[in-house]
Amino acid sequence: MEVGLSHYLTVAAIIFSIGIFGIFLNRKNVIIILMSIELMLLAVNINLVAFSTHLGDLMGQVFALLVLTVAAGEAAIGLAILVAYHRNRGSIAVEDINMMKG
Amino acid sequence: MYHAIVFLPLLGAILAGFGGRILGAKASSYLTSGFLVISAILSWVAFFDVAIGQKAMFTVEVLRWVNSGALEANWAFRIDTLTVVMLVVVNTVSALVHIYSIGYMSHDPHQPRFFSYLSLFTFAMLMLVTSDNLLQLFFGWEGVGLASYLLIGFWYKKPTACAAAIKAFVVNRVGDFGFALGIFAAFAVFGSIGFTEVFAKAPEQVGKSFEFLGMELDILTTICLLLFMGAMGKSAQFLLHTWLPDAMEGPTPVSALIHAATMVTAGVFLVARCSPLFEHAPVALTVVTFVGALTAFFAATVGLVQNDIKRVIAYSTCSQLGYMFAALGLGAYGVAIFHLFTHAFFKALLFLGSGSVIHAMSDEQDMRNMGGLRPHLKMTWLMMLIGTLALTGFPLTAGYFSKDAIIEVAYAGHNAMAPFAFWFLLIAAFMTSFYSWRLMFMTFHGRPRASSEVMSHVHEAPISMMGPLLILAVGALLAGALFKTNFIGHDEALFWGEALYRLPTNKIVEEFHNVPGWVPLAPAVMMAAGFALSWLMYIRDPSIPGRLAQQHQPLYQFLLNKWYFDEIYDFLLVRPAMWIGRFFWKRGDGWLIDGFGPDGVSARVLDMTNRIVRLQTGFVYHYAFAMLIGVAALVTYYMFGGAH
Amino acid sequence: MPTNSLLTLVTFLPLAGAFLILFLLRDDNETSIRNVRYVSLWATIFTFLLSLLVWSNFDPSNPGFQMVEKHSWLGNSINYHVGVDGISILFVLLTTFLMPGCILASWGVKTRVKEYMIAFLVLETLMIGVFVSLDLLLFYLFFEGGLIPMFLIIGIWGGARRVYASFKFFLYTLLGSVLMLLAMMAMYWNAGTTDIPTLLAHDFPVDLQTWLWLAFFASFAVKMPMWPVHTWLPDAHVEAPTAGSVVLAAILLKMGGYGFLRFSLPMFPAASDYFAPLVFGMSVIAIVYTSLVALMQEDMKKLIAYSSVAHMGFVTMGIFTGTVQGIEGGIFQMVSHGFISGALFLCVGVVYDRMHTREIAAYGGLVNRMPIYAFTFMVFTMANVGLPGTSGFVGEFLTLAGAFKANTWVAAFATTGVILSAGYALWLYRKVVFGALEKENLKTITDMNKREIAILAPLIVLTIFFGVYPAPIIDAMDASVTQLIDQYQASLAALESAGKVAEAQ
Amino acid sequence: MAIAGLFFYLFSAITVAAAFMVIASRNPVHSVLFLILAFFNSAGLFILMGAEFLAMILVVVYVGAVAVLFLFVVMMLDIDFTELRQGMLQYLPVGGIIGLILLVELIFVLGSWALSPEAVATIADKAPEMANVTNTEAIGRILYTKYVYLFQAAGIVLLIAMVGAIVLTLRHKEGVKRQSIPQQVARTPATAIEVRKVKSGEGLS
Repeated sequence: MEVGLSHYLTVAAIIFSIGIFGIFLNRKNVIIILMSIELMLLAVNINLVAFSTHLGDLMGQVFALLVLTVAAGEAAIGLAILVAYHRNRGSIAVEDINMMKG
Repeated sequence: MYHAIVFLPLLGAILAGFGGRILGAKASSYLTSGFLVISAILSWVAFFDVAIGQKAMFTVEVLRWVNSGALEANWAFRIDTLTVVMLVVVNTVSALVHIYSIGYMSHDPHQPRFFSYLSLFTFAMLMLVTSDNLLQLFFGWEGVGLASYLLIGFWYKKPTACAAAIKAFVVNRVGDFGFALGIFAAFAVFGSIGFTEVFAKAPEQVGKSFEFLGMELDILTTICLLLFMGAMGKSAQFLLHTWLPDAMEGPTPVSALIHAATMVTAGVFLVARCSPLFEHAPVALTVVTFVGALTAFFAATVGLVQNDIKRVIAYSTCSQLGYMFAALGLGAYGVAIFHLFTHAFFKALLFLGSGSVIHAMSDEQDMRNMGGLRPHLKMTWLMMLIGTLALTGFPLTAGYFSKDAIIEVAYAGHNAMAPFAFWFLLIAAFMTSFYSWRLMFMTFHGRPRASSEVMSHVHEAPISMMGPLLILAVGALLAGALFKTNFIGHDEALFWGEALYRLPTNKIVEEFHNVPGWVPLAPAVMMAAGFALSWLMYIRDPSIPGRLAQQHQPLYQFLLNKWYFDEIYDFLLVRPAMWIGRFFWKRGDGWLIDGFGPDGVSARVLDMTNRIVRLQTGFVYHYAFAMLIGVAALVTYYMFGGAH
Repeated sequence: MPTNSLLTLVTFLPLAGAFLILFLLRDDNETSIRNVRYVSLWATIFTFLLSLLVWSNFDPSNPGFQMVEKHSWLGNSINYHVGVDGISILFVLLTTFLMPGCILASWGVKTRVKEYMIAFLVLETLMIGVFVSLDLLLFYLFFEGGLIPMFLIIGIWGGARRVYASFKFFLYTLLGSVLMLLAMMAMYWNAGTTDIPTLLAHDFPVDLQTWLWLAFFASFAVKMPMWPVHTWLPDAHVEAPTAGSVVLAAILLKMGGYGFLRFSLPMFPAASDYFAPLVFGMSVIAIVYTSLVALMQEDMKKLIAYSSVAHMGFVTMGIFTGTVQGIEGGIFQMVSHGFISGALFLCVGVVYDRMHTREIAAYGGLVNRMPIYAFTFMVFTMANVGLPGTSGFVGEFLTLAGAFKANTWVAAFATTGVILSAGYALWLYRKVVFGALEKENLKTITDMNKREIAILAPLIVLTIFFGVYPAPIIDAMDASVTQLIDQYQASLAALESAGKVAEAQ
Repeated sequence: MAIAGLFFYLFSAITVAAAFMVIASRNPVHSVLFLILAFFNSAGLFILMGAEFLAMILVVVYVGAVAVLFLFVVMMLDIDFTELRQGMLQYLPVGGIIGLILLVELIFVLGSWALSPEAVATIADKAPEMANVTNTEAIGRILYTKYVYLFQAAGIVLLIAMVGAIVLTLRHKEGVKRQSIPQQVARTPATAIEVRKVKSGEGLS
């Protein structure tokens, strides 16, 4: 059986769904939420690369590269916030973070 | 010359008003009085030149004023017999009042202001009588209103004086409401508000009608009635008279000048001036007759029981104005103006005389506290006696010629109200005689009722006050006899020239000269009867009035309270206006407009945001959930709903 | 100096003054504040002198726009285009004339003097700009821009409830203006230009006219202000500082009337004719309603503010009669109301500066200590009442004469305003000025000082001068107004004949 | 080709399983480790698709940096993770439904998708033949020419992320001596030196 584009897309879809599921599942744990986001981005990257290969268009890969950069930045900032927050509050329980309440 | 007549008083007013502090009280009073005397002399010159010399009407242009499209109104003097008669009346009385005031106001700290106002008033009155168009007339009209307001409120520390001043102005404004509408209507119909053009076009409009306030009305009748409404306000006719008695709060010379001799007669002048319009509007003339006769009667009844010396004379003025209007309504314009002319002398005399009395009595105005003053105030008594005789129409005095002529006119008149007017005026003549003598008896005769302290201060007025009285007394005695032939004689048409207009069919002047013999006698009988009754009640048996008042308490109260007009107006107009104003303000603006407008909207916005804000829990995962649910919904939508 | 850039100079001179203050006078000490005051005073005086030059170069017999200046600005269709005609020049002069007085009246401002003066100078530029601009976008820019300084003036230097008042003012006017902006875009798409002289000659389709008219009306009616969108005015007036009230009453309100004359009437004649009864109704209600409300006020400024609404009712009524008397009367009324209401607010300011209250009940018997003030106040009270011989009368009379031709009901009801105005104005005067001086704290009050006399004396002179000899104003606008009416009547006639043709078919 | 297929299934199965374990494991440290596993396997998938450069980057950036960062943070912060896991099942149904819906929908799409004919025309950067140019070189050719601005932008994003992270986590401790150049420059003899008269025989106290 030939492995085609749709196989990759299926995998990406599954990972993406797991990512979403993870956010719901671990609503209290910010670290896992961040990891879930990473998973979703990974799924997106797989999609991009799959299409890129399938169409023979390198732009997809370039774009995936940019996504990667953003994901790295996001993780760094997210974790930095987490560290700062933990330092101030002694906890990272998301349920305590509602200072943005209107 | 005419410029000098009109503008000298203005100059005096400005100099006294602005330079009063520099000039000082004496200089400013002499200055304004001097200017007025010059004006008065020039007026007499003009009178002999134009009226006696029977010159044709001419106009003196002064300055452009309002020129907008077809509407052209310039400052200009229209000089004809009517004008010069009024000039003479106004300037003569005004000059005398100025001179009188030098003495009367000598103790007042605000003399320059007083004289400035007086001169300002004179100027406005002169603008009124010389006006060439309705607008300038209106200027003078309102100008005298302003001056009257200022002078009534001259003693601004008295709350009653301030209230009376406002009342005078506002009630006059009610009349002006009609007057202004009349001017607008005249402009809309004739395309002009100049007298010459309007009068020339008036015959074309006879019998035509136009739409006014949703009704089809006869043009000339409507315009005339609207103008007459203005006249009613200014001349204190029935329904709009309430301000005049209150206006007596002002200094007495003011009452003499404004509220007896000149300003209040402006309405009479207006109707006479617009005689070419009124002649074509018989319905309007009937109304004028009715209102005039009713006022004459009504004011006389109220005058019977008043106790304030000035109020009695004020109601008498009101009543006499009613006579004039009755005459106007019957088409006898010359007779009305003649009465205006003579009335100015004797009523000014009465007012100034009463001023002397008040001055002598240390500002006491209530007749119940007077009496027995004759030995102390011989000259004043004599002057007042002459005034009273003239007012009641004692033979050969001024009133005898003019007032009795009006009663004869009423008898001879043709319109529907003429019989009514005749009887009302006749009864009013009786009452006039009664209350005039009542005033004389209560003031000068009988026992002194004032405190001995006041009586000890009673003194005759100084010469500056007596002089004008003397001149006016001469006028009151002789003005009728001297000018009778000119004003109301058979050839009066020559005297009046084009100033007064009568339809060829209007032969009232000949007719009233040929009334049955008992008619001219009737007023004299009434006068005598009034005198007799008055003598009986106030000299012979002074207890009668009190007993009468006791027996007929409701009637007495009704008359004493002036038919309850003030109360009715207060209840019907003033309070509702206040109430509506408050209602509009609090309910309309505050509740309705703001409530549903800006305040309401902002309150709703706040409500909404307060609700929406609850969605913002502040929990990161809630936002994440919302996003993800949104993603799912969007994808679902694109798969099943859209994208086709 | 070439006359063709004169208008630009007049318009932007105050702005230059504002920049001068902004950049050169940075210190905060006493001398510097004094300099700020003098710089702004001189800036406004020079502006006034320059505007007199405009007046002398103005040819009253020419009905068109004069001293026109045009530069391309945004793209091809939107230009910097200014000019004056017989209508707008009066408002330009009114503005430049009143501004030095406003600056003088603000001499006593103590907080943030620099910013205050800058706000006023910027406001002056924007106000003049409204009247001279001949391009829709430029007009809109100036028209809306004027809101900002006024908003700040009320909101920063105002009274106790200044924030509420300034927001009310801002939101009301902005709401109307948004619709106007939409209408302007619609006009641009329809006519392909934003040039006002071109638009004046452009025939808008009748259906579109209705909507455009309504949109412009929304803006101008608020500005005017007409009933029932007037409620911002009393609040704004009450809270604004004296000079702010003066500018608001004397000039900003006139923009609405000017807008009606510049846009509604000539550009949308069919709609103006169609909606005239609506305007009449609102005007008459404004006159009677606000006069009655004014009777009941306890606050001096509020009373005068309500009377302003009533007087503006005469203006709108006159403008939409479409008669020479009505329109000329409306313009005259606006100019004279500029003097009178401005002066009345200044009069209130005089006593407010001394006693720090606007309550009518707090005064009484001022004439005993302040004769000059009593005289001044009397003159303007009488002018407010519309006494003949003051400028207030001429406008009122002409508008009413015009209204009578159009509709007798309107004229009759509007004339009752004359009675009511006498009632409230004299009542105010009596309560404040007449009577015995009984209140303790009033016993030391001083009469007007030289500065206050210098502000009010020219206003007295002009109020009486134009009441006796209104020819300079009427002559200046006559040609323009006549042309406006001719075109208005012509387009109405064309419309009617077109309608008849359509009916016949 | 069969081998490629085999590897695909291997990699994808492990990736999916590891991803699931990321969200399901009790210990966050395990989660991170599973994340690393998932990344490794997706790198393998990338290689299968011929995107070698990206695969390497994924390993270097994600595994080498991001995941380690996660690990570092998780281990550094002393957190009671059991507490955090409480109430985990509360949102399970919602999450499950949403995740499931999306998954079903995505699969749905996969079942019926087709490449539109125009898609080929929109290709921006034709990939060169593998035989001639390596994947890395091909990306480099366009990344440093056509997409140089994007490349720079990505760099700036990273820079800002770095600055941000430092700002957020840097803590100024009291009592630490620092160099202040302005103060040093502004030093004058008046502020630095004090001259005292020393009485003979006493010395400075």
